[in-house]
Amino acid sequence: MSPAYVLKRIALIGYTLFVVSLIVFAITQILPADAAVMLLGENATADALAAVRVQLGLDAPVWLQYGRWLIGVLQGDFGVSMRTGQPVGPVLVEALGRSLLLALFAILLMLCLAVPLGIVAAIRRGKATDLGVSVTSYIGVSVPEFVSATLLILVLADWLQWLPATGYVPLTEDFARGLKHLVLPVLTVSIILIAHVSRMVRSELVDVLHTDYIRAARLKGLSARAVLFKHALRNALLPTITIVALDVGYLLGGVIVVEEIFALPGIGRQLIVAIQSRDLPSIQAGALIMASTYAIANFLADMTYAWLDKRIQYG
Amino acid sequence: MSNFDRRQFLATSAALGGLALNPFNAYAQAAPRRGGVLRMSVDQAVAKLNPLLTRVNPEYLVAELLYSGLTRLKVDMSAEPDLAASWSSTPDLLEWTFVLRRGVTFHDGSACTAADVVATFEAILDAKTASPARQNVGPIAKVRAKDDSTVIFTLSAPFADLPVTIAYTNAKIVPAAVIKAGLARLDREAIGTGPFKLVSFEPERQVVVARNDAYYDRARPYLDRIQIVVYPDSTAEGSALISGDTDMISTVPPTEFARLEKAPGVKGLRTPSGQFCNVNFGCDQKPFNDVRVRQAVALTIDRAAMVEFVTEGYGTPGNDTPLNSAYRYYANQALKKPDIIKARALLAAAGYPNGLDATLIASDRPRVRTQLAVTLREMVKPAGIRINVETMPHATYLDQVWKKGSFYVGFYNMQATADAIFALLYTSNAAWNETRWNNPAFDKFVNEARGTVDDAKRRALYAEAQKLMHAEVPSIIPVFFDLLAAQRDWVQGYQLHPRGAVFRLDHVSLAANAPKRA
Amino acid sequence: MDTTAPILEVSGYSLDYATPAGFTRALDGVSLGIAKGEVLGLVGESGSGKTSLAWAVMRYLPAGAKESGRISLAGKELTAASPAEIDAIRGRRIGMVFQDPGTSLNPTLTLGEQLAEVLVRHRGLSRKDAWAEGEAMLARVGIQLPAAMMRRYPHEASGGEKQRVVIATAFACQPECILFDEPTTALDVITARQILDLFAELQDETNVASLYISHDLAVVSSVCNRVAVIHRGRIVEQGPIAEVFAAPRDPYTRMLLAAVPRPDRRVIETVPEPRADALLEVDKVSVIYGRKPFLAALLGRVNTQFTGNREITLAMQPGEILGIVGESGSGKSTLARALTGLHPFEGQIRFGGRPIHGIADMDRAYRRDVQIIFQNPDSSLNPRQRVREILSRPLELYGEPGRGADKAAIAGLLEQVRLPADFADRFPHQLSGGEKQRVAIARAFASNPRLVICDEITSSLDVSVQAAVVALLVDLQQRHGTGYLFITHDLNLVRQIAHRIAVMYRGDLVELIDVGDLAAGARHAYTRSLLAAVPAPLAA
Amino acid sequence: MAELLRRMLRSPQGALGLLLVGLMLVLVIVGPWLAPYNPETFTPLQRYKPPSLQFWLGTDQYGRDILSRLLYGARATVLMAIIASALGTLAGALIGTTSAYLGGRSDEAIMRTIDAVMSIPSLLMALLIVTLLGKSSFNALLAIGIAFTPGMARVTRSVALTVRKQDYVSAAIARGEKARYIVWREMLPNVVAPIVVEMTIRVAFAVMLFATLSFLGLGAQPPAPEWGLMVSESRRFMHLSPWMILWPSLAIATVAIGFNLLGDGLRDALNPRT
Repeated sequence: MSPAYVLKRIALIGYTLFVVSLIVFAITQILPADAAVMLLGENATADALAAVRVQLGLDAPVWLQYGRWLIGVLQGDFGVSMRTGQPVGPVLVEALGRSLLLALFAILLMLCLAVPLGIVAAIRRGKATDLGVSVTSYIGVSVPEFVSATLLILVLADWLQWLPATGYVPLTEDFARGLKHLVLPVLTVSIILIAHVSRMVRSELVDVLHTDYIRAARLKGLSARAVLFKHALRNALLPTITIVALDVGYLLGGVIVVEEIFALPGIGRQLIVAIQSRDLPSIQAGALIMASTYAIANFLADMTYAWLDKRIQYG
Repeated sequence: MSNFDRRQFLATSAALGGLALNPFNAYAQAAPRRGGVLRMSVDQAVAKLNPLLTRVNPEYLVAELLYSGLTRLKVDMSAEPDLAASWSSTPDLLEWTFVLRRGVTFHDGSACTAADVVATFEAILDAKTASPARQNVGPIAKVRAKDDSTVIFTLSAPFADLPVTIAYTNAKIVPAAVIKAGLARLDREAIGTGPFKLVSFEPERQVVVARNDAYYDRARPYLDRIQIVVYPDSTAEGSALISGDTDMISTVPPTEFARLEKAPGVKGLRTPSGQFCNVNFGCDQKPFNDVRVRQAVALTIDRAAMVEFVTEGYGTPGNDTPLNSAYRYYANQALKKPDIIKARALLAAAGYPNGLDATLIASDRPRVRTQLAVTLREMVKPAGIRINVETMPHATYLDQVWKKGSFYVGFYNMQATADAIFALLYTSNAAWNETRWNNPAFDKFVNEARGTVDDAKRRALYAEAQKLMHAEVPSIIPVFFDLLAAQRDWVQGYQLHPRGAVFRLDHVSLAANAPKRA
Repeated sequence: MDTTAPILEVSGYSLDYATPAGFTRALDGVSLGIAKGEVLGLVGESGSGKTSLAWAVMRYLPAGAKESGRISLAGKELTAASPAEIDAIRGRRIGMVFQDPGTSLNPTLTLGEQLAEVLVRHRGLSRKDAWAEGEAMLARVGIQLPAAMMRRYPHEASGGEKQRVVIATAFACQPECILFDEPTTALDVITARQILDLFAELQDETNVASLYISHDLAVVSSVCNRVAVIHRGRIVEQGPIAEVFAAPRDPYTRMLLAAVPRPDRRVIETVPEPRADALLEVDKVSVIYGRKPFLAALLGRVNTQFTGNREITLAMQPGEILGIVGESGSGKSTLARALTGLHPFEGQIRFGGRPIHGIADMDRAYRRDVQIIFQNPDSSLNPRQRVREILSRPLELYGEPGRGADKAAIAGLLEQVRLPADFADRFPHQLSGGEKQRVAIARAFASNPRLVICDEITSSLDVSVQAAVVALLVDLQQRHGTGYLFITHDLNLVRQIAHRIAVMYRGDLVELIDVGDLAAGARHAYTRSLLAAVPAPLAA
Repeated sequence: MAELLRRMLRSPQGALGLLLVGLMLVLVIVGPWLAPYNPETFTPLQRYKPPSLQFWLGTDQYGRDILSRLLYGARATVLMAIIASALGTLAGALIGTTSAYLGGRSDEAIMRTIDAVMSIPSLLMALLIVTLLGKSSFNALLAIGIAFTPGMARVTRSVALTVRKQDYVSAAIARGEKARYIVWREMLPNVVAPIVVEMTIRVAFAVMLFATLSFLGLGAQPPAPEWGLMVSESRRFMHLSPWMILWPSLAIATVAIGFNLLGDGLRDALNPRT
């Protein structure tokens, strides 16, 4: 993997964010809500509104507004929330932190469960275990988060009273309580991931097990475990890396719903609130941050892949 | 309180001023336990911290903890002293004098004097501040400080309710210095005279306040801290209370109430209130500019069923006037019964022999707006009215429909006085003239009433006003909601306030069996 | 050659695979034996069951395979052996060399690792010793810098090197028996030759009993002592090479032998009369692959360009068959693509005197006159079109209007390639490889072209089928006087059919020589090494 | 086609998928006629009823028959999802094939941009678009269609590229066929199959996205009997009557599973290796 390749990928991230910023800004520009009204509320008088518009630079031509906004963003200034009057940047970054924590736990859980499941299903292909795994995974990928979340709350929080229903406590504030509050959200988001990835691992592994080199390894008289762990897994798991990265996008989507239900003040919840209250700066910043998270995740995945996969000459 | 004259009135208020020290408390019990942390959940984010600009109940709640007004509302909707120790007015009700407590200080240590009160009210009355209080504190023409502890309000019209209206949720006193420096500062911090001080403020998550030891009342507040946590999902909010994760829920939706009541260790709180949903007609646009059409729609509604559908029974039928028994000047009139034949006739007379189509707009918050719309849609069907329900985000609604639309659902807290609600929504010069009904006769009744001290006369005038609304239906008010809340049984001294926007948490204390919280 | 008790003995062995349609017979009463130091060639066409036999010996059979008969290794009955025993035998006592080293090596493990692991497993060496031993093995199989090779990954080694590593692995534990499954098919002629030589050496040295599976009789004749001819799962004939090839008893064997291309058996007699106006003149044609440098630079790429053809110049007479030979990557096909406008080129082509400077100049007339047939009919026939549509297109384009719909015309085309008319309604996947290629040929001839470019059109076919197709081509050439640009890697074949031969090497045309002169001795070094590499044609 | 069907039925996924999806489509077509009650009429005395002979699946908060609502809702839900996916597929296919056909730098540019757009999670994308267009089932449909476009474009392109490399395309070019013929007759038929597979699987995703949008209050609006909306509405009554949330959730899951299975079944059936 040549530095040139890395540079190229980084440049691509830049381009990505540029495009996203354009889209997001365009959308927020046409949103059916007057920013000034949002800010001042229903009691604002015409002159007050006018004053605010000038103050917000809403009177300037769109491209100029975009330019100003972009420059601001580049300097890390995402503007001021129209709901709270607080600067958007720090709030969202903090929120992102919480979401990433959620995502991180979810991915860890996923890796711990999905990979073994996939392997078992693949080597027991066609057997009951395989069937069991694939049935569950089919169900897993087919239940929307808000449904699974609701059921989890109903059972684990209301009936069994094992876990707090919702709410968020920073780990720094009270670690034990913080973790307890994270369990349900993490479970909810990881279900679909686990289901999806385990299926991927299975099919990848099944394919690999059909390759000539695996046959060759067997015919060299290597033990079954050596064939599986040394020869097959490595090749089967490589593509999974990319899949996991792509799932990050899905994860971020799921996070929106999950945070809404579990009152987890992460980036997703911020976005929902921002969208509902037409808080344009927050929407713009939120979407941009989410997109960059996704872009970076994929970047890292590609890097890992390039680093692990000896075949491809990245030049 | 029949035959109520001014002397008596002044006497009472003075007395109340004295009373203020031993707290008004529903269950007369032994001295409340001091200390403890109360965790209360609210269903909406606390976006605005600036007390002059707060707009939703959770924000009012926080503002009330951090700031004080001149007066505050008791559970019976009468005014009790807050910063003002006592008050009086000239016979013509055109000039009101409020005497402030002495030695009250803001959270930053500076003294709270008449100057601050004047500055605050000037800010409120300044259109640029865009404070909802502007149209709700009464017809104040001028505010001036007679001395450090005396404020004089000069009114543009005789007004008897000033002590009550001045307790308006947004009429909180803030330091003159801050106003001069720019109110923006109050978006992030709180400098008030309230019973609590701001500790932390995270709009989407929680607001934490701690006891203000410099509070003018030595006894209150009892709690060390209050954590106000945001739960956007009501089901989850309920579960949190049941699991003991929270101590109180500020507002419980009817659908959750039954479950919470059943839960062990949880007490459901319920109080009848003047809070209502109204279906507003644009009285200046076809087809609803024709009174017969409005009456027809009103006649299709089975109000008892509506109470069931919309409030799960936790409510009372409305009669198309904003007043119900919770209001002092409520005039009881025959409850409208559904009468489809008559409705059809009226429609035909109005030129809609085969019914009409209309789009009813309901914002998505609170949800009950949509519920009402959907229910109405079904109820008007037999009369040949085909309603298409259109829901939209609250923000869009405020921007595009509210005060402009011709057929949409509104939602209002109970106001402190009849005048307040009339002047807020239905008079020609109403702050939020939703219906553009602009009925001179109605205006006349209301205006006359606000300048009348004689209770009987006043009651009569308001009765006339209500009769008029009942007949002309500028907006349909099919149900009033009982306010619902819930608390763990270790929470003491909390009384659900019918106003909906008033909480008085400084009266709340925690029993010994309450969970210890950091 | 000593004829002690055979190391590997298969007797009365039959094998059936389970398919949704029931059992299908793969092997039928196969009996053969291989003695120490002996090399038995197993010859058969695709689907004859030769590989099945290899799997059976390796005890690598799919679930539900039904077998009967015996397979024994030095008296040890394999069909009865337990999985554990099999694991101990595989790689230890029976080695195997696979067809394509490209796919039989794990891309994510170093070559050394894949060699050493066998030594660790079967000879209980420590990793360190195994590694050292591995290096020695690599040195033995003729790899320069074995230490470096050990550390390389498959994609970093050439096909020949990889196959050497695979062979080293097979011999690593000095097995008593080794199965070679078409070990040179995937390799270029010269590399193949070297591998074959290596095989011969090791064979003599280790005296291992080898089963050499191949479809190439020439190869078999050059490396084996005895040969067994397998057809539809049956061994139809078996015996010493000399006997079987000299006096085949079984008709199938005879047919096979007849089909093997032999330079001394010309299939084409006519010689194009040299005319002034050549049919095709290629003048300094170069083809460059890869994107333009500046964009590459922009994207931080090293210059990704490489030259497919470098200033190729040649001319063809009408009705001439010009053979083009060269190993893969020598630029044969690139030239074909350039000539058919599939890839832009620099330089000039003159066709029937008309100059053509680029794809733009390839007008309708040129398209009609120059047709191409591709190597693999599976991909050159659209799987979702019936033969009728496939054949009707050129008629539509170049016949008189409406002929595309003309049943008779299509039947005629099919008849021309000796296919029944009712094939018109079939889809490609309903045809055999040979039949598909015939359809492709029919399509090419539909527009009565003057030049047909045959790009390795027989290399994916079995010998017998290949012979038939070649015969067909010759026949068509006689009939239409079409000129062929006959691209192939099979020197024997091209010497059979072509008038002149162009030898290409790494994008250059190194030599253009008359077939007759080839025997006399080629001038260019590469041509000579090529000739040397080709397994000696069967003795008549 | 018959061949394909046979292959599908051979694999358990294919068979089950066909069954479920077939069933759903039947409901979509005849659902309203099967419904025992009017899905909109309120019955004040029949609210929150558990399943009974009278109301097989019980009634909801307004005393509406849940079964009838599900039957009517099938259209709103399944059809919408299918149309949305089809929309996205069509747009994506267009962009993808164009990009593949143009090749070179324009291809590079298009694909980079597609990647960029894809970095906005589809749910977020849909959210933004719906908020922009205003909330309604139709807009949700558009939103999902748009959100799917980039992904489909990617798939189509890669498929188109592999087909483009096939010799029969080369043959056509060498034969001097017009671009139109090559794209329509030679390439498209071979591109369609894998895209159909992808689309089928997307339908499952679309169903869930729809439900999620409705749940967030941005999809179908009451009193529509759209399943996702039913779930989100009944969440509030979860404790009064679990049935209300159970049935629509099940319905959504079933459809999603059905299309997932069908998609995989199709893939296997179209893939010669298996």
